[in-house]
Amino acid sequence: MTVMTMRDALNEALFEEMERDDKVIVMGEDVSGGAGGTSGSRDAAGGVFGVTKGLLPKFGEDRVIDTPISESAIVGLANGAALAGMRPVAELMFADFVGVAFDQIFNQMAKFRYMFGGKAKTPVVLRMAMGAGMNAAAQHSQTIYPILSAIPGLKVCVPSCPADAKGLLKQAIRDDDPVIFFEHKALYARKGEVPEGEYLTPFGEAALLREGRDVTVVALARMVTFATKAVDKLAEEGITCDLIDLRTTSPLDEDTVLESLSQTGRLVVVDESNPMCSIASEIAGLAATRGFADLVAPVQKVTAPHTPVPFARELERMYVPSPAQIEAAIRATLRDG
Amino acid sequence: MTVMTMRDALNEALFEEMERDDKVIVMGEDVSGGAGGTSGSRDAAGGVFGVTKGLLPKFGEDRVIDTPISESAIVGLANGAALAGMRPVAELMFADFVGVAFDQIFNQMAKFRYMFGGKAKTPVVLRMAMGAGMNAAAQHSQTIYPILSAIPGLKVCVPSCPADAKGLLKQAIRDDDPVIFFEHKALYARKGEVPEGEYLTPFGEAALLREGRDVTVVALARMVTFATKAVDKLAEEGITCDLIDLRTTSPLDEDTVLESLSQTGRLVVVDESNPMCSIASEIAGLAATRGFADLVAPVQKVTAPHTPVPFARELERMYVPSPAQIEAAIRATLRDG
Amino acid sequence: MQQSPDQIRRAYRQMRLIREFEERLHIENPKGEIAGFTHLYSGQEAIAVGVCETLGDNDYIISTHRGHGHCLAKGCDPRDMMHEIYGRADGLCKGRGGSMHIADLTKGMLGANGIVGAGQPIAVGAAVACKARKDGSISVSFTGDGASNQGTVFEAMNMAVVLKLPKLFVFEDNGYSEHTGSSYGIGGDLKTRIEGFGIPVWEADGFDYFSVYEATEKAGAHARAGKGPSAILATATRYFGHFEGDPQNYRAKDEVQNFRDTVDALKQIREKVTGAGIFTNEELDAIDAEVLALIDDCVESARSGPTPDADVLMSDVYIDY
Amino acid sequence: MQQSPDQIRRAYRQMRLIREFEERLHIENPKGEIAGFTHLYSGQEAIAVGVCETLGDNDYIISTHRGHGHCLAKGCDPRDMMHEIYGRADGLCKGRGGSMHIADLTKGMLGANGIVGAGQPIAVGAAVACKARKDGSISVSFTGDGASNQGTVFEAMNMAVVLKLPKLFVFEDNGYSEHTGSSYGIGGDLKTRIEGFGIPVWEADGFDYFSVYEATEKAGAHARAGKGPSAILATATRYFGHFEGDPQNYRAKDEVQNFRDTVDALKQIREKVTGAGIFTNEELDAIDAEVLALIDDCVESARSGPTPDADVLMSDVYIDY
Ligand SMILES: Cc1ncc(C[n+]2csc(CCOP(=O)(O)OP(=O)(O)O)c2C)c(N)n1
Ligand SMILES: Cc1ncc(C[n+]2csc(CCOP(=O)(O)OP(=O)(O)O)c2C)c(N)n1
Ligand SMILES: [Mg+2]
Ligand SMILES: [Mg+2]
Repeated sequence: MTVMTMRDALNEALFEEMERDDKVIVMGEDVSGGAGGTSGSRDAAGGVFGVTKGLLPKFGEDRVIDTPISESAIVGLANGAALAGMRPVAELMFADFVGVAFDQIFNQMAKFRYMFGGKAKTPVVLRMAMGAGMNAAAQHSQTIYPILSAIPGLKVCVPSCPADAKGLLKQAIRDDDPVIFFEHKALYARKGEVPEGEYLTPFGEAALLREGRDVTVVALARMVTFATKAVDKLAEEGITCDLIDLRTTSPLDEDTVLESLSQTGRLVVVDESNPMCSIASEIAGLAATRGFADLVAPVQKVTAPHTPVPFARELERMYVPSPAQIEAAIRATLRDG
Repeated sequence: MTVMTMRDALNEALFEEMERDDKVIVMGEDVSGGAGGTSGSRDAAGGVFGVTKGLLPKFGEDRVIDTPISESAIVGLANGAALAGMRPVAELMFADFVGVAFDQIFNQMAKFRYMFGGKAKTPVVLRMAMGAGMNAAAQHSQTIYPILSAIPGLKVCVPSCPADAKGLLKQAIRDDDPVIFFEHKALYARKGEVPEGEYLTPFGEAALLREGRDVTVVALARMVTFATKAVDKLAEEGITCDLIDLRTTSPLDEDTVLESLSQTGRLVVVDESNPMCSIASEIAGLAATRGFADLVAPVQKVTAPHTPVPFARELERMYVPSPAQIEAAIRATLRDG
Repeated sequence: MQQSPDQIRRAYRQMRLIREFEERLHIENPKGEIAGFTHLYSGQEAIAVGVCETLGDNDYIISTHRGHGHCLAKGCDPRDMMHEIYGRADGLCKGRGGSMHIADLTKGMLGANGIVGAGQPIAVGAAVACKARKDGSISVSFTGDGASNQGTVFEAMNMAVVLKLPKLFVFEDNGYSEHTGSSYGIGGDLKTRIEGFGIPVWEADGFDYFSVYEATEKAGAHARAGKGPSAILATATRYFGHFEGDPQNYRAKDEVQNFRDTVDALKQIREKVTGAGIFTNEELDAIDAEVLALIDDCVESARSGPTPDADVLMSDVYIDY
Repeated sequence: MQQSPDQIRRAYRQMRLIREFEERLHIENPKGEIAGFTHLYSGQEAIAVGVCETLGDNDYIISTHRGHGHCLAKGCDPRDMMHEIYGRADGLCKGRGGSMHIADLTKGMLGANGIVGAGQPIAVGAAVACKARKDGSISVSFTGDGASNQGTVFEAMNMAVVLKLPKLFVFEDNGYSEHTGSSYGIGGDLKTRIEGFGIPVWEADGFDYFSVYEATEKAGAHARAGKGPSAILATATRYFGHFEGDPQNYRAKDEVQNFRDTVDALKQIREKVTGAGIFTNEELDAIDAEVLALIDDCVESARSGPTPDADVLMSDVYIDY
């Protein structure tokens, strides 16, 4: 085990996979940076979050492709290269920019295989940074995995720690289906233990981070770190929870959630996205359908409000679900039922 | 009361509102049609589904604007015109084309008012045809109201009958917030009674189409017609259901659903969209949270499968939830609990 | 006409194949057995064939909603296509795609596409693969006059220039974008707009196979030589409505008949090759008869093909989930 | 320099206001009180002011992620802006928008915008309203060199031509798109690309207020006269990083200093107007001092402004829900 940041873990995953397979190529705005600049440096950025740093010097301009600001063409480029046998890892920078490339995600990469009679393969990975925490306001802070998870044909990763970030990204690159890979901006600097050497994190397998008797707490991405705080705090009082990190939202590991629910009978779902048609809705709905027999109290959804992400520090802090809100929701589910 | 098709009801709503308020303008591809053609006709299309037919001869080219195939610019056009005091009704033709204009919906019209401190007004109506039923396959048949309903700042209409289509469209045009207006393709030719003269259908008020004791059935758009069949059939056997037509998914009339649930204790939700993060998920989640105390049996979600919409008649028929599936779900919820 | 008789025979047959495929669909469509939207290519055959006859197996094409002509020209099997259009389980896409989504990856045919302007960036991506393979292959996109106004098409052109890719953009101006004349929607003009991106344009008569072929050879050579993308701009017409069922009340009554009577692509190539003594009318008639019989066969077998079942509905969403 | 002394004084003061606003933010930013991304406009003042000085109250502008200069030039209140940047409840957008989303509809300022290329179609929409009002007003969008490659920008240009709208496109080439030189991402060249859409382009020296003003007057007159859209292409540089905190290791060490020493917009206008005897250095110094005091004031008051509460979080998502 080595301790490293999520940023470095992602960077390592890219290095390893590009080294392993020369069909793996990387593309996006400023994934290297410095093209056409006056300093002569061609690794001036390495992605605006530094995740692709050092790839260009090692793998060259044909495999690390800086692009103009044309997100539809960037994702289209990845889609076409994938259809033609490459394994592109495209970067969309901020997840909010899905807006300008949505057709290539929604109507193209997700559907080729099905529409084309099972003969196409579209092994694209589309990386993007999501989430509040940088006061980047309404157009640079959204967590839109619910929208992407709703689309058949896509797989969706939402890692919460460096080890999963690396294992899931390597799996995503080797996966033959298109994968949307969300990196939470507030987690890039998060440090954690990462196993040495080769490993993959399988899709559709949630992680059970804490075991308990009283409540099932389901969380994802940054909310895992907040839920952990709440769960650990309550453990000091003797209230123990199963804490489940979904890791991927599509496929969604319903079985792990249901199994835990069958032990606890109580469910809290923590989701940084807006409440409507969210992963929180999906998991709450799961409890009302397949989990109903086990449920003894109302499910508690802890989400952002039905508002855009605001700018000011105080506002963003109120917008994002907090450890205190999660703690309150766990207590609430214990009071009822 | 006059009996007319949903297409004509929509057309009438547009006529009345354009006559009432000269700030109302219409725009989109072939909303009139014939520009640059050789026949000289300038009302050659009236929208590909005929909904805007006759508007150009009556209101002229400045108010009925044919556009090139540039959906981002069409929606942007509507957004900017709205910010500058007009009341644009833009047509996106097929709802699937949201893909190419998503940013203008998701990051722009939905967020202006909030981001700009409450000072902007964006009274845009964005009309689009949705749904399976024409064998138009994966890129021309989707029901994407869950994705749009998830976005704070948007209102979303999903009428199931001509009267609501007219009342909701008129309300949408007068509404000062941006409204996404879904017209189900398979309902355009559906006939129904439409009240004479001026009326508006308020947002956020579901319609209770059937009253019953046993089960609450919630449906929207075309699924209302299918659910009605199932409910009426079961009524012959003495199984009676509350049948709720949501009419708008944002705002969502949770109270009507919960009130009915408090009487029946059983819930079936019928949604033509894919299952993940759907309106079906949202309503099932509602039952697990606010409705839990009343729920006596597992909620039944009846949705399309997690697949793109297929082309062949047999496949599309299997894809779309059927009256038989709804009937089976109602029976299932009665068996359990 | 420096092409060999074999080449010309093949081209003539391909054009005839597209023509008969489409004219037959126009006849079959109203009978109600064919579901969904059908957009026919009749009238534009010389473009698809003139372009694709210059291409090899390693080259890619990507098509539009009006895809039959491009598919056939790139070598898709007409029987498999017909089965697909009839929604059969043994169709080229198992009945899941239909007319608007025919693809055959094994032929370098990256799909018809129901979203106007979606194919162009995808084809640019295929050009990235061509460049990486260093085998002189190119990637070709077809774009209608209407589609030429879509932002993605501009982005694709720009991207191909910036990355200096072996990419050929074929623009087909058939006079209409749905119910609107092509002149209405195009700011500036097509050629200048393309050249503004730094892409050289070769113009061609879209009714004349030889004109398209020769322009494509030049434009293709440019792209294959590593000089960056190039473009073809070809003008023709579509003989039928935008989709089957379109009443076409935006067109003058005799417009199509005039084209058929004067510049029709099949008529032109026949007159040219018989005039030059390369083939006799009888030889070409024989090809016509063979093609007609083939189309009869395709329709016959498609009408009674197997219908897809629930397994077809549920599979191939993912390779592994 | 046929402008009146009053006009010139106003323009000089506006440019100085932008410069000091931005230079001060550059100093304040590292102190940690300002949240989020801040993109500074220093170096490009002559463009925003040269354009906006030709505009009236009925005209609209829409800006970019780098919006402070455009906002100030169109008349947004610097104190309200500063409060917004500091995230105050009494900021221009109640602290919800921040630097990247400053808007003032009452001033015809339709917003800075965090999505590159989103503003251009919106500004085209405002031009539809201008045309409907028949008051000779126009709508102006600002577009960076990097943004000029976004599909939406091409669509907006095309749409404005097709609908013959009173729309002015201002392109600002400041040499960089984030960490990439502007030449890298632009296929063909900016001017030819714009002209390809049938839009006439007036070029201007983006460091020279008078050059920008004069070009804009001509381009604006074209658009106001109902002749359809027009464009300005102005070249300048940005003095600071793409965002505050950018180490700028893609730029040569002395690049910015050279610009500051030679063609700086404030230096140029000062030399021109003092050289022509319109104002003395002392008169301009007085303006500078007044502006500096104002900025001091803005920062002072913003630092202690009221913080927004839960009501600000939850309101204005809808007018009525
Ligand atoms: C994004 C998108 N917008 C609109 C449509 C509807 N549509 C289908 S074909 C077409 C016209 C295309 O015109 P053109 O590119 O000239 O091709 P042609 O039909 O003439 O072959 C339109 C508007 C679509 N399918 N996709
Ligand atoms: C759709 C979208 N893509 C990418 C970005 C990230 N981004 C913000 S500014 C910028 C560069 C813009 O360059 P330019 O248009 O030249 O403006 P400048 O920053 O030089 O003022 C990029 C890539 C974004 N905000 N939106
Ligand atoms: Mg056309
Ligand atoms: Mg720039």
